[in-house]
Amino acid sequence: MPFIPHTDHDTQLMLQAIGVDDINSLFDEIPDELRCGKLMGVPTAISEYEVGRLMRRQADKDRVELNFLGAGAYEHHIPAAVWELTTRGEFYSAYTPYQAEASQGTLQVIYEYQTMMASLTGQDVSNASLYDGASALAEATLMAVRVNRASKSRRVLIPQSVHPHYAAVTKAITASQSIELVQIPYDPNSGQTDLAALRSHAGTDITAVIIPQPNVFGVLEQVDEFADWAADQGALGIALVNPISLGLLRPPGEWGREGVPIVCGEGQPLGVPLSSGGPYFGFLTCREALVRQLPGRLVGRTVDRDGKLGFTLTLQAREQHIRRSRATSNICTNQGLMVTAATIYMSLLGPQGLRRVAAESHAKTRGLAAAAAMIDGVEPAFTAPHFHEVVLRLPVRAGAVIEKMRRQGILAGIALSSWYPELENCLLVCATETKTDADLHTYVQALGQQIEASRAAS
Amino acid sequence: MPFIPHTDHDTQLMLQAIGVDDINSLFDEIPDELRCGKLMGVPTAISEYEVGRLMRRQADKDRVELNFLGAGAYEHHIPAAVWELTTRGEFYSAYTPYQAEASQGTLQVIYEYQTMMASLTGQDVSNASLYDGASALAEATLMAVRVNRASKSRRVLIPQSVHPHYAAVTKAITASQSIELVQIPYDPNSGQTDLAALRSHAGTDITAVIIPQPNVFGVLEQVDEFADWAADQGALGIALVNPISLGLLRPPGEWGREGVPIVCGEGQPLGVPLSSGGPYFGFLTCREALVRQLPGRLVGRTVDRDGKLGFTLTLQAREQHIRRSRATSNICTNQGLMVTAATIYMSLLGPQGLRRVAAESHAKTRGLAAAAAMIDGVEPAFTAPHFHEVVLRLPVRAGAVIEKMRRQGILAGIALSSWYPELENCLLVCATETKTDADLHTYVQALGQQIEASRAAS
Amino acid sequence: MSELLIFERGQPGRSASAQFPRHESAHELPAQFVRSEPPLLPEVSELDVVRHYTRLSQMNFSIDTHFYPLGSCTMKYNPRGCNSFASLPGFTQRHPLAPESSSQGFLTCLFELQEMLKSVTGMAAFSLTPMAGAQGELAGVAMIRAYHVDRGDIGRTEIIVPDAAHGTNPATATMCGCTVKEVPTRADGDVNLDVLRELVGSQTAGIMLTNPSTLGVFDKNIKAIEEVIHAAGGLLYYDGANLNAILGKVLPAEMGFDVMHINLHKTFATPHGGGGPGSGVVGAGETLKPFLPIPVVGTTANGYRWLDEADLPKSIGRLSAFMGNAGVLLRAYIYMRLLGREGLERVADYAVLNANYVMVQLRKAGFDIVFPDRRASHEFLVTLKRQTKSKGVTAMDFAKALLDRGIHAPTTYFPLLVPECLLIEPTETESKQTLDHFVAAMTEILAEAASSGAQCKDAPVTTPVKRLDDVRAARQLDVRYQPPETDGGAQIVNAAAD
Amino acid sequence: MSELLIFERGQPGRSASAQFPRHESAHELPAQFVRSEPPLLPEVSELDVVRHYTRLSQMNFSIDTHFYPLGSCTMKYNPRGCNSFASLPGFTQRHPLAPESSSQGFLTCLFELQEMLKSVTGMAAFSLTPMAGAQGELAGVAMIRAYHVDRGDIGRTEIIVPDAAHGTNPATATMCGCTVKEVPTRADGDVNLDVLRELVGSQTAGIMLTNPSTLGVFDKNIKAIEEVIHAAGGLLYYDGANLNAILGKVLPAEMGFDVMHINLHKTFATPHGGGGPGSGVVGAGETLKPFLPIPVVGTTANGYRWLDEADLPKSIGRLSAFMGNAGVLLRAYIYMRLLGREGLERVADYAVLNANYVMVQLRKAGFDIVFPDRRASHEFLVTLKRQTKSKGVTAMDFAKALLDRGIHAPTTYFPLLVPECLLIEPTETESKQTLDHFVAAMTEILAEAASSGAQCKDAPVTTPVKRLDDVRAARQLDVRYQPPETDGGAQIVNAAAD
Ligand SMILES: Cc1ncc(COP(=O)(O)O)c(C=O)c1O
Ligand SMILES: Cc1ncc(COP(=O)(O)O)c(C=O)c1O
Repeated sequence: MPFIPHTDHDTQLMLQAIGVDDINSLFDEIPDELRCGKLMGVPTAISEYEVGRLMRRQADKDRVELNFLGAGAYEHHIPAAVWELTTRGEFYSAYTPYQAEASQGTLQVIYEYQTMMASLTGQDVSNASLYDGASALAEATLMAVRVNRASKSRRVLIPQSVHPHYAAVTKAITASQSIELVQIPYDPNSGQTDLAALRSHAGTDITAVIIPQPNVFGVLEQVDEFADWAADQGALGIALVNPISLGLLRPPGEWGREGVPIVCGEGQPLGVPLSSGGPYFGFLTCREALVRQLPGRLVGRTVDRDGKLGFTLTLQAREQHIRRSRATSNICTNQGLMVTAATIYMSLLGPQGLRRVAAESHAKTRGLAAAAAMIDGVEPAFTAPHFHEVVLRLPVRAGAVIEKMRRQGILAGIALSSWYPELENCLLVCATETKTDADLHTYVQALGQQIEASRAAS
Repeated sequence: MPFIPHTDHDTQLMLQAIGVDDINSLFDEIPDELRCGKLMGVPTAISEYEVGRLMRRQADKDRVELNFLGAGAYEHHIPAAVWELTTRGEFYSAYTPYQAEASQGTLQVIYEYQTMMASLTGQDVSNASLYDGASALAEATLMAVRVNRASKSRRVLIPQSVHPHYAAVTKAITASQSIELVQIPYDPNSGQTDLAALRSHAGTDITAVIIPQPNVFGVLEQVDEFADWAADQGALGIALVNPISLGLLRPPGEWGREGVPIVCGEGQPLGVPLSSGGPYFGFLTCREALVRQLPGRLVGRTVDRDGKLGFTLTLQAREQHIRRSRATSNICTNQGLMVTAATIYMSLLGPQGLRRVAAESHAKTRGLAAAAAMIDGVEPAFTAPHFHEVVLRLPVRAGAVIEKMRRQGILAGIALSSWYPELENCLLVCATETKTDADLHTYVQALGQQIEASRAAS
Repeated sequence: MSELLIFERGQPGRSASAQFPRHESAHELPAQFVRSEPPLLPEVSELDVVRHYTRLSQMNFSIDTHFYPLGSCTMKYNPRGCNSFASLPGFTQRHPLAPESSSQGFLTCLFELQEMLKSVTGMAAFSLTPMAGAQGELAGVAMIRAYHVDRGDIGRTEIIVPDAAHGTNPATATMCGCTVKEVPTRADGDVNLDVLRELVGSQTAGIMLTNPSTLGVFDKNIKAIEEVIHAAGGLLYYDGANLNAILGKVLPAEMGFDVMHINLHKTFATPHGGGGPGSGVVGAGETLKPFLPIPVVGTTANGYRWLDEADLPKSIGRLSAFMGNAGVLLRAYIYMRLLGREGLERVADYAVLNANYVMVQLRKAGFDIVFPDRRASHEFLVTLKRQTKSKGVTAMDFAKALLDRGIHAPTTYFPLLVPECLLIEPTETESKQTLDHFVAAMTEILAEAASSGAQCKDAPVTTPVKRLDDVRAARQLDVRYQPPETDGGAQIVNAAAD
Repeated sequence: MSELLIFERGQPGRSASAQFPRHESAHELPAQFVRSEPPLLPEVSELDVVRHYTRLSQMNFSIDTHFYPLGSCTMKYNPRGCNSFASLPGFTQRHPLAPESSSQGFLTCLFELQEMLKSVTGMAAFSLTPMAGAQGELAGVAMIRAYHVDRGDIGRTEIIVPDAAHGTNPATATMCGCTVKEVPTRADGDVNLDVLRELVGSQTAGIMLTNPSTLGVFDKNIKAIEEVIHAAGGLLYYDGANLNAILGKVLPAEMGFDVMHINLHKTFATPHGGGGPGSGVVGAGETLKPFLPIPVVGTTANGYRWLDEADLPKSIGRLSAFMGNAGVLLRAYIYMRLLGREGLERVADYAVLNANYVMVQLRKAGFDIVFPDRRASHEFLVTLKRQTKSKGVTAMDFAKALLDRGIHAPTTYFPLLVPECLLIEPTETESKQTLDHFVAAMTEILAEAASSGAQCKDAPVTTPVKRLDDVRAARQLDVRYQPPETDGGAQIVNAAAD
C-alpha cells in the first residue's frame, strides 16, 4: 500500500483495541444511503517510476529555448542554492509555525524576510506574504479602505496601466464590499498614466489611489506627482511595484513629499521559478501606524523564559483564527515556502547583486528595443523611460509573429491587443539579465524575418 | 570574489595582525625563481548563470531516449527520495567520520549499509566501500592472497567471462605484486565458464579463484561446482556479483558446500545513477575470520561514556593512516556518499522490492531476447540461463546496427567483438525493470528494421 | 542552538558574486527614478547563506523529522516524487502566458486533475485557480452570491456558519460582503437543527459546513440540514479541509452540497512549506458551475485550452494573476496518479483507523475524550479541562511537553468552543508504532500533570528557545531588524497593543 | 538525540511499494540459482525512510553547518551550483559505454578539464581516471616503475617518503611492490637533505613528496631535492593534496616533479560526501606521459574521443571499470569555470592569509606553534605537548571540547611525528569572523585546560553521543545488526583484538 505503513498484523491489533471487526465499521455513522461506490474517474495506481516517465513526457512537450515574456512573471537567474535549501524537508514539510518553539527556523526566516521587504520598499512593516501579486493588490485595496476612515466614498482610482489581470482580481475580490474602482486612462504617447485625467478627480472623495511602478507596459510612471496628488486629496497611496526594480529604483516610501504608505506586488522575480504562474507570493508592506489593518501573518521577535531572543507569530488578533468574521482578511495558508526562497535569494544577491540584476535587465531591454527598432516598420509604442519591458509596435499582426517565432523556439512576447484593443499590432517584450547579446541578436533576427514573411504573405 | 568572503577591511586587519604589508609577502618562503605567472590555460570566470547555460547545452547533447546498455552499469528506477536525502548538506559536505561524536549520522548510515550488504551477500562483515566494482575485485584479489598463506603460488584463476575491464583493472593494480592471473575460457555454447578447463588446473597451487555471477554475458555460472572445486583445491573463492541479482539469486555465502568467503562487486545498481561511469562504489564483504585482512573502512557499534550505543570507525590499525606501508590497502577516501544513496535505496526497496526489481529485469530481458529471436537471423549466442543481460548474435555487424539505432534514439547494446574477437556480430543487451513492453517492442522493431537495411546495403 | 540574523553575519562589501551579472551597464535613467540608498539586504558569502539557512532549517519540526498530529491540518507524508517531477524544467520554466500551442503537456495534467477531482467529489466541474482553502471559500461564497443576484434574488446576504467552524469560514463570508449567523453545536457534536431551522429565511444566502466537522465527528443529519437550507432557498458550501476522512466513502455532492473547495495541501499531500503554498481548488454542481472562477481548462479538437470570460460569461472572475498555484496542482496530480483509485480509497480507511485507535488508547490512558460516544473521523478532540482545574496544567502545557518528547503538538484551543482542547489528527501515513509512541508520551505527561505539573509548565526545554513571551511580542512590536547604527536605541516600541 | 536503526523501525510486510515494479513475473530460473531466505533489508515505509535519514543527517557536522578546519582535508565550501549542473539528466543518465557520437557534451567538459589542469600544474598531460588521491598515487608510482622497467632499469624498487608523509604515500609504495625508505624532517620542517643524499642510489625509483608538506611549511630546498633525486636516476612524485596553498603561485612541474595527482575533492571543492567520492586525477610531464592510465580524452577531426590501449601502448592500464568518478570531474570543471583564472589565483592568497592569521592569533593566545619561525602554508601545526604534560589535557581533549562549541575539530595526531598535535586548515572560504570565533573558542579551552582540565576531558556533551569507547569497538566487534530472534544473545564478540 503506497504510503500507508500498516501491516495486516498492525491493522488487526488496532481493530481489536478499538473493538470493531473491520475498518468499514468505523464508518458506521455515515448513513448508508450516502455511501458512494468506487472512484472510477481516477485511474488505477502506477509506480513512481511510471509517473516519472509520464511527467517527463508532459514536461518535455512544453520546453522552450528562449523566453521573452514578462507581463507579471519574469525569468531571472535563480542561484542553485536557493531551492536546494528551500526544499530541505524541514522547511518543505513543516506547517505554519503555530508552535513557535518548534518552528524557530521558519519564524526567523520570515523575520528576516520582513526586514528585507520593508527596507526594499521603504516601509516599516512587512507581512509574511499573501497569495500573489494580484491578490496582494486586492488586499492592499481593502486595507486602504479600512485605514482611510476619513473617506466615505470607498472609491479607489486604478490606472489603466495596471496589469489587466491585477485589475480583474482586485475587482473580483473587492466586488461584494461595495468598493468602486475607477479607471484612469494612460497617455497614448508616453505610456504613462494621464495625470490630467487623474487630476480631473480632484476635490472628490477618493479613498485610495493605486500607483504602479513600472506599469504593465514596462513604463516608469511619474510617481512623485502621483503620490503627492493622492496625499493632497486625502487619499491613501498604494504602490504596486516590481521588487527587482527596487534594486535600482526609488522605493515607494520615498515617493513624493511623504512617501506612499502601502506597498504591494508580486514576489516571484525574487528567486521563484516561472512555474506556469504559481506558486508565487504577494508581498505587502506598510507604515508602522497601519500595522493593525495589515492582513496576513506577522512574525515578531521577543524573548523566552531565560531572556533569550526568539521569534513568534504576533498580532494574531488581526487574523481569522482569532477574530473570525472581523478579521483583516480570511487568509490563512499563505505562500511560506516561496518566502523562504525569496529570503535566500535576496541574501545571495545582496544590495549589489540586486542592483546589478535590475540594471542589467533594464539594459538588455533597452538593447533589444533599439535593435528591434532598426527593423523596418518596428517602433517603440511609448516614449517614457521603461524598466525591463517595452512595447513594440509592429507593422503586422503581433499574434501571427508570435506563433511563428514560437516554432523557432522563441517566445516573442505578448500581443497586447487582447487586453488593449487600441494597441493593435503591439507586442510586449521583456529581456532580463538572463539574455545574452547573442540571444538579443537571435530574437531580432527572427523578428525581422517573420515580419518580412508576414508582409510577403499579406 | 566568488566564494571568498573577505572584505578589503578584513584583509587589512588580518595582514596587520600577521605583521605583513600584503598577501604576497606570505609567500616569501617560495624561491623567487619558482614563482609562476598567470594561469592562462584557464578561461576567465563566468557567473553561475552562464555556467548553468553552458552545462545545460553540453548535457542536452548527450541525452538519449532508450538505453539498453549494461555491461557493468545498469539503469534502474531510483526513487526520488534517494538523492533528495543523499545530497542534504550534512551528508554531502561532511568529511570522513574521524570525529565520531560529530559524525553519528554518517557512521550509522554505514553501519546499516554494512548490515545490508553482509546479509545480501551471505557474509558476516562488509567494509564501508571501495572505489568501484573493478577496483573492488582487485582489492579482493590482494586480500585473498594475504589471507591464503597456505598457498605460495600467488596464482589466481580468473574466468574469461569476467568483464574485461575488471580483468584489466585487476591486472593493473595487482601487477607489481607478482600475482599471476590465469584466464579460464568460457564454453562457446553455454556462455558459462568451461569447468573442464577449470578442472585441468586441479592439483596445482592455486591461491584464489574468481567466480562471477552473472558473468559479463549475463549468463549464470555453475557457482556451486565452481565454489566446491575451489575449496577442494585449497583456493579461496572470490565471488563477483551484481547486487540487484541477489534480490533473487542465491548469495555467495551459500554457494557450494561451504559458501564463498569473499564477495565483491559494483554497487552502482543500488540507487546510483549511470553518470558516465562514476562515482559508483565497490563493495567487499567477507567471513568474520578474514576481517583483519579486509581493506577499507569499517564502522563498529560501541557505547559512549554513559553506556549509550554509538558508532565509530574501528579496526583502523588495518588502514594506511595507522599502519602506513603495512596497511591492507592504500585506500583512504572511498565512495561514502554513494553508500548513503545505496543504503537509502535498499531501505526503500526492502527485500520484496529488490526481488521484484531483479525478477522484472530478468523477465524483461527474457522477453526482449525472445522477441528479438523472431527476427530472421537473430539468435541468442548462449544457451545457459541468464539474469538481465543477453548476447544476441546478429546476421550483420553489430557496430553498424548500434550506430543506426542510436540515430533513432536507442542505445542498442554493446558490440562484443571489441572485447571478444570470436564473438563477431554479437550484441550484449540489457533490459531492466525500467523498460515497458512498449519499449521492448520499439527496440525489436528498430533492430529488425536496421538489420534489414544493413543486409540490403551489403 | 541559536543563530545570528543573516544581517549580523554580513560585512559591508561582502557578496556571493558568482550569483551576479558580471557587469553592470550604466542605466541612463533620470535621477528622480533612481534609488539613493541601497536597501538593507545581507552582505554575505554563499557559504554564509548556505550555513545559515541549513542551520535554521534544523530548528524546525516537520513531517520529515517528527510526528506532527496537528488536527485539521492533515500533516501526512509528502511523497518526494511529487516534488521531483513537479520540478522538471519543462514545468518550472514554463511562462504562465506561454501560448497554448506550447502548453499541452501542462494542460493535459491540469485537465486530468479536474476530471479526477470531479470523481472524488461528485461535483460537475472544477476550477483550479484558488490558491488556498480560504480563497476557495471566497470563490464559493462569491459564486453563491452571484447565483442569487443572477436570479434577481438580491436580498440573500446571510451566511450560516457553525460555531465550531474554522475561522476562515466567517472571515470569508465577511469578505464577500455577507453577514455571519452562527449555528450552535449540540452536545453530541452535530449541528443544532432546531436552531438552524430558526435561522434560515429569505435572507439566507447559504451555509458553510465541513463534514466531518472540525470537532472530528460526521454529522449524521447532513441530509436534514440540506433540506432545511435548500428549502429556504439557500445553497450549501462544503469546506473540503476534512476530505481526508471520507475519500471514497461519501461524495460531497451526494450529501447535497452545491459548491466546495478542497485543500490539496491536506488531502492530496502537497507540502505545507512552513505555512504555504496550498491550493483551494473549487468544485461546483450544475447549479453553480457557470459561476466558477476563470480560467478553467477545457478541450478543443487539437487538445486543451483555457476557458476564459468569453466561455464563462457568468464567472465570478479572476482570483489570481495567472491560474493559481500550478506547482501545487502538479504535485496533487502526481500524488493521485501514485495512489490511484484504490490508494485514494484506502486513505480514509487508514486515516480513520489511526484516529479511532489513538482515541481509544488515550481514553484507556485516562484522557477525557470530548465526544466519547462518537466515532472519531480522521481526527478527534481531547479536553484537558479537568487537568487545568485540578493542577493548572493547560492544553498549552501538554502541547509544549510533547515538543520535549520529539512530537509536534496537536492543534490547541481549536475549535474555540471546546475548553482546553487538543485536536488530534494522526493521518494515514503514520504507523502503529509511531501512534503507540505518541500515546505513551501523552500518558507520561498525564502522569506528570497529575503529580506536580511543574515539569509540564517548564516545557519545552529541549527546543532552541524555551517558552516565548507572546505578550511582549505584541506589546513591544519588533518585526524587523534594525542595524545598531541606525537603531537609535530601540526597536519599534509599543506601536500597537494587541 | 538518538535514532533507532532503520531495521528496528520496520515491521514484517511493510514496504514503500510505490517504488516497486507493480507486478512480479515468474522467473523460471532453476531452483539451484534462487535465493531461499530473503536478505535482511529494512521493511519500512517511505516516510520511515525519509524521517530516519533526515534525522541521521542532522547528527553530522559538515561544512554546510559548521566550521570544519580539518588540516590536510581542505574543507572548503562546495558551491551548490556544481551539484545542480553536474546532476543534469543528460549527465546522470549517460551510460559509460555510450557511443562517442552521443557523448560529445560530456567529452568536451572532460577535455577542457584536462587542459585546465595542465595549466595549473605545468604538467604535459592528465588522465582523469583515478578515483581518489590514493589511487592517483598508485597510478603515479606505477608509472614511475613502468618507466624504469621500460628502460630496462629493473632494480629500482625503492620509494623515498618523508616521515611526515600522509599514510597513503607509504601504503601506495607497498601496493606498487616497492620498499619504502623514510627520510626524516629537520627541526625547521624541511626535509633532511643530508640524509636524503645518503638514501638515494641505483635502487631509487623515486620520491613521493608534497610541498607544502603535511607539516604546513613550504620546503625551500625543493630544487636541491630535485637535483639529488634526478641525479640518482629517480623520479619525483608530487602528492597534490596541498595544491590549495600554491595554486597560481608555483607549478609542480617547475619544482621538478615528473608526475603528480590532485585531490579534486580538496583543491577543487568537490564535496567529501562523508568519506567520498573524490578524484585523484594524475598528471605527467613529458617523460611519464606515455605511461598514464587509460582512458584519456583526445581530439579527432569530428570532436573528442577516448584514447585507449591502442593509442597509449605503454599505459599502466586501466584503474577503474569505466573512466573514474565522472560526476566529481564535472563538479571540478564547473568549479574552475566559476572561479576562472583570477579566482583560482585568489584561492591560495586567501587560504594562506587565513592560515597565517589564525596561526598568529593562536600564538598570541598562548598556543605552541610547531614551526613558529615559518610561514604557515594553507595549514599549520599546534602542539599541546605542554598541556598534556601539565594537566593531562591532550590534543584529543581539545578536539572534543571544540565540538561542544559547534566547531569541527582540526586533524589530530597527524603527522604522527609531532606529539599531541592539531593540524589546522581554515581554507579560503571562511571569513575573518568565523576565524575569530575559532580563536576565541580555542582560547577558552586553553584557559579551561590551564585550570582543571576536567571540563575538556568530559567533552563532548552536546553531541548525540558522548565520548565513545573505541577500544570496546575493536575488541567486541559489532559491525552489523543482528535482529534479536537470530541473535543468540550476542553480537560477534572478540572476533579480533586490535
Ligand atoms: C477546516 C478548515 N477550513 C478551512 C481552512 C483554510 O484553508 P487554508 O489554510 O488553505 O486557507 C483550514 C485550514 O487550516 C481548515 O482546517
Ligand atoms: C597529504 C595527503 N595525501 C594523500 C591523501 C589521500 O587522498 P585520498 O583520501 O583522496 O585518497 C590525502 C587525503 O587525505 C592527503 O591529505
